[in-house]
Amino acid sequence: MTGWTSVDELVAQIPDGSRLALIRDGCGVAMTATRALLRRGVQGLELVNVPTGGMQTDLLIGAGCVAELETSGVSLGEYGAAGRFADAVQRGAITLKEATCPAIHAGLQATEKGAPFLPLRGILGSDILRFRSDWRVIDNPLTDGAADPIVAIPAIAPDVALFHCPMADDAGNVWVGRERDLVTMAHAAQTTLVTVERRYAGNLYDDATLAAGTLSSFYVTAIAEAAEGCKPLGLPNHYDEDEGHLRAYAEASRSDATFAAYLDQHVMRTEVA
Amino acid sequence: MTGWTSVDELVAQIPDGSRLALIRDGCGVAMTATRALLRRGVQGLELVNVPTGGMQTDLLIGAGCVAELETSGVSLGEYGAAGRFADAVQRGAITLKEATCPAIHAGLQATEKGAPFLPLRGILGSDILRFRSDWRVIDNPLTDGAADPIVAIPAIAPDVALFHCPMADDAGNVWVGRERDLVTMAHAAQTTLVTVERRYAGNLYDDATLAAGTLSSFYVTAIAEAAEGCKPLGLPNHYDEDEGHLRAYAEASRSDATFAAYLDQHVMRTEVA
Amino acid sequence: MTAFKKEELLIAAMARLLRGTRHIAVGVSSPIPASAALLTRRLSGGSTRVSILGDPSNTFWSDGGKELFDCAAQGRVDAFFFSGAQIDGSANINLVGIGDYPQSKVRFGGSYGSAFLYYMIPRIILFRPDHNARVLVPKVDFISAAGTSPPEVWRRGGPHALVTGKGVFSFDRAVGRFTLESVHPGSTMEEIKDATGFSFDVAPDLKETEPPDAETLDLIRGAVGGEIAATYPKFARETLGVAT
Amino acid sequence: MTAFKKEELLIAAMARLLRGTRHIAVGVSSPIPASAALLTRRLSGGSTRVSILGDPSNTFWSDGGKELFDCAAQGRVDAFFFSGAQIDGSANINLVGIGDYPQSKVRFGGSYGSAFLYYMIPRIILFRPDHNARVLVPKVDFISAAGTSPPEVWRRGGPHALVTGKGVFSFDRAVGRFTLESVHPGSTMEEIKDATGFSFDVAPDLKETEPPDAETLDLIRGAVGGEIAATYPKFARETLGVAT
Repeated sequence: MTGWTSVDELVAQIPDGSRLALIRDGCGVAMTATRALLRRGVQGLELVNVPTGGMQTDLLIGAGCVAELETSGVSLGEYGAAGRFADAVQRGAITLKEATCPAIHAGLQATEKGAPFLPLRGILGSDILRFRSDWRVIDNPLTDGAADPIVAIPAIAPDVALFHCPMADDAGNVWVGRERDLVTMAHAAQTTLVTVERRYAGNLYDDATLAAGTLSSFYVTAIAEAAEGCKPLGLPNHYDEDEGHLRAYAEASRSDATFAAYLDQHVMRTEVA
Repeated sequence: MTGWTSVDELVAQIPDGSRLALIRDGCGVAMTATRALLRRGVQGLELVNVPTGGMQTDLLIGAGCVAELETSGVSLGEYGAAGRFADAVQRGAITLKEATCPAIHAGLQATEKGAPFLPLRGILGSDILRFRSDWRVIDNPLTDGAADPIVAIPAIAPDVALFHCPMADDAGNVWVGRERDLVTMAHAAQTTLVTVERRYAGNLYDDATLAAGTLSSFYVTAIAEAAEGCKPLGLPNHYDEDEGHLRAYAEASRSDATFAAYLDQHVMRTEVA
Repeated sequence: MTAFKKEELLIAAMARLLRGTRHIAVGVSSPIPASAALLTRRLSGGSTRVSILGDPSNTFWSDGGKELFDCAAQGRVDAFFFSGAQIDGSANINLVGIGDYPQSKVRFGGSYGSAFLYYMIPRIILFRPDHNARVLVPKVDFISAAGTSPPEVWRRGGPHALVTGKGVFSFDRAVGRFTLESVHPGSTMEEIKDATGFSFDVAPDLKETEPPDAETLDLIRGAVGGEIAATYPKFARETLGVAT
Repeated sequence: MTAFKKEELLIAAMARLLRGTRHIAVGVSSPIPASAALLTRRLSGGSTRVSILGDPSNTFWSDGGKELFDCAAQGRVDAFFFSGAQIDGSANINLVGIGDYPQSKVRFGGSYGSAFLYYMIPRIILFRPDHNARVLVPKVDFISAAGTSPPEVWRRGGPHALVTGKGVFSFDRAVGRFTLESVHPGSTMEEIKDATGFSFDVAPDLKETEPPDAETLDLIRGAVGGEIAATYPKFARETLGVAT
């Protein structure tokens, strides 16, 4: 833990070309930090969606920040298709590593456990496998010769994990609550950057109830305060998503021109509270 | 969840011959339930220590209830050796599946994930591997031919998991707090039996802070109230272990005769508050 | 017979397919499947558990997003719903794109968990309200998840039925083919044949899809509507007539 | 020079071996290693993190018992301590039993996490206060964890040093042998040779183990003693003279 910092300083710790792990919608998407990252003009990111993406991924792709994307799916949910994602894939503008949700979880858990891969059932017969030359089909070694093919999912090792949580304490411990995927991401990533709604006065480990939902500062590189840091997405128990904004974004994401206008108006102008 | 019941009814759901997963000391060892199980005269248990054992395992072995034990180690900690365990091993009275801690975690996580095995680094060169004919050395399939041996740990599938927690609610949700190994055990086991210090009034999921440390009733077969249910072992944030009792047990465990006297005095007579 | 909406017919038809399940999980953006699951729970007297992704009052997950997949892998999820941009006669589903991969002519979100859950959950119900030959194709352009597997592939789950806006099909995993079991009121078998891009069998006792009876309609519009309103207020209000 | 106890010498000697580590983990029933780790943290100005299993005020684990092993596997634990019922000249350790396995003449607890951590943690310090030929043997009866591995075995960690009641050895993983680096005050090299069942090399600049200076003793008896008292009150009181 290097300490508490500003959102701009936080995203300065995401080098161009980083393999960047991002959590799915509704579990702590760091949107304020993402806008700061876009303003910085980050380049060549290799995104890992954990395990799916939404507006955040679509924004980064639309702004030309993404070289590669590993995902199980990108959409704007009930607001429709992620237009910049679909456009970039169709134009071949990004390298797409098509996956399925539990494979991304397994890949991160492999890194968490120091294993080169985890075996995963299912998948066989899916075209996903045909296009994932890094995935291997092996024979279950425990069957003593009977055929039992299973897919070996290679470890996914992000350089950086970025997410948003309700609170963190002065020592840098972060309260993730039920969102245990954030723990896996932090364990698997070299650098973990977190924005939070607020500072917690005291040490989260001093309260046995809070400790149960706490990620230790040991795994956290830096933290910045960002009230309403998921908006226009929501943060459970804190605020709902901004439906009007998301509907407008879905519209904007349909073409380069409307996306550029959105980016200029809602991202590139300095964040105002 | 079949519901709240008595400790005796709870342990009635552990059939003779069950593969029974037990948590390590200090994390919620269900000692009151274990005494009830001993009084019932359970036979032929296949214990899985998660990942180590102490007095609970030694008691069950000493009383002749155990046919097989998978463990990474059994001891009474600072009170010394687990006498009945050592004696049973030396006499060949139990089948011992010698393991190492992360292998037991990996085996349970394999079952949790529906995988037939998980690969685990280390171990190669240890005699543990020589005596575990069920473990296999495979070549890492991702190296494209370069030798990289790694051990495949088979899934461990307990019939029953038994542990003790601070509280559970009427619906059967259990607050495990930081003891996430209990979650893995419950996910991996067919039947999960829990004793708790007390009933929580309300639903644990209605409080976002408590929800973060909650195991759903979905994974829980039955619950019984057992105040001080870990004693003479301790439960963090609730009570310390009873040092005098544990010292006396360590003495008693040194021989069949002294153990028999302990068993009669402290276990076989009906539990009195 | 009480008048009913198409959505109510579909909810009742799917609930019949879910009978006897202990645990039904429902993905996001699925008001009709979620309503069918909640109706099943009502009809079971509460013994069927329902998990609706995205609805905190109907989920018990506390181990992250991986828990659904682990739970299914443990054999603890009995039923789930998939849609498909394309579905073919072998029950392969395509959630990825139309045309040659990767630079598809039309690109959808992605396969999500289908490539795992299809193999793990015993009763997968394929649901696609718009029944036409663009959706129900001879062969999908991209197999997100395969309908059947060769015998050496470990598989607990798979396609159980296909429910569309025109009828209900069962799926025989051994044969690898759909069988039309019932035709919704207002549709005909000829119409279904014309609108289906793959060949299928027809049940010898082909029936009309049983309309929801008055009691079921009361449940759908009452208790189920009230519950579904938490996640899908617009659907509950506009389709089920719930005052929200 | 201030008078010091043997335990204080061992604490100071082990702290020298831990210099520069970012994260030291200590197992249960290890008051001297835990004290050495806490002394290292003090001397680092707090930049070294110490995790003491079983001491809630010095642990950050919130992912269950598996977290220590995962953490080590991630390369986030730099140093750890092992004992051994037997230790041989190749740094193999035996925590299982004396005699033929499984019905050993003497049975110990088991290998615990050693068969994994020995391969994962760069600086494993073997610690055995009683230095004699029954413990330090030519070949262990059961290899709980191997001191060295063939080149094709992935391995980040391994034996770094052996600290006994008589001296300090380094271990060369390439050669697979111990080298006696220093002899504790009051012992001699001859005495060590007689009490060691395996052959070892002797450092050309063999020294006397450096005694703790006054400042270090103050730290051990003061700040470190106060911290260790939380887990080992008896040790803090009786050995370090802490008023508890």
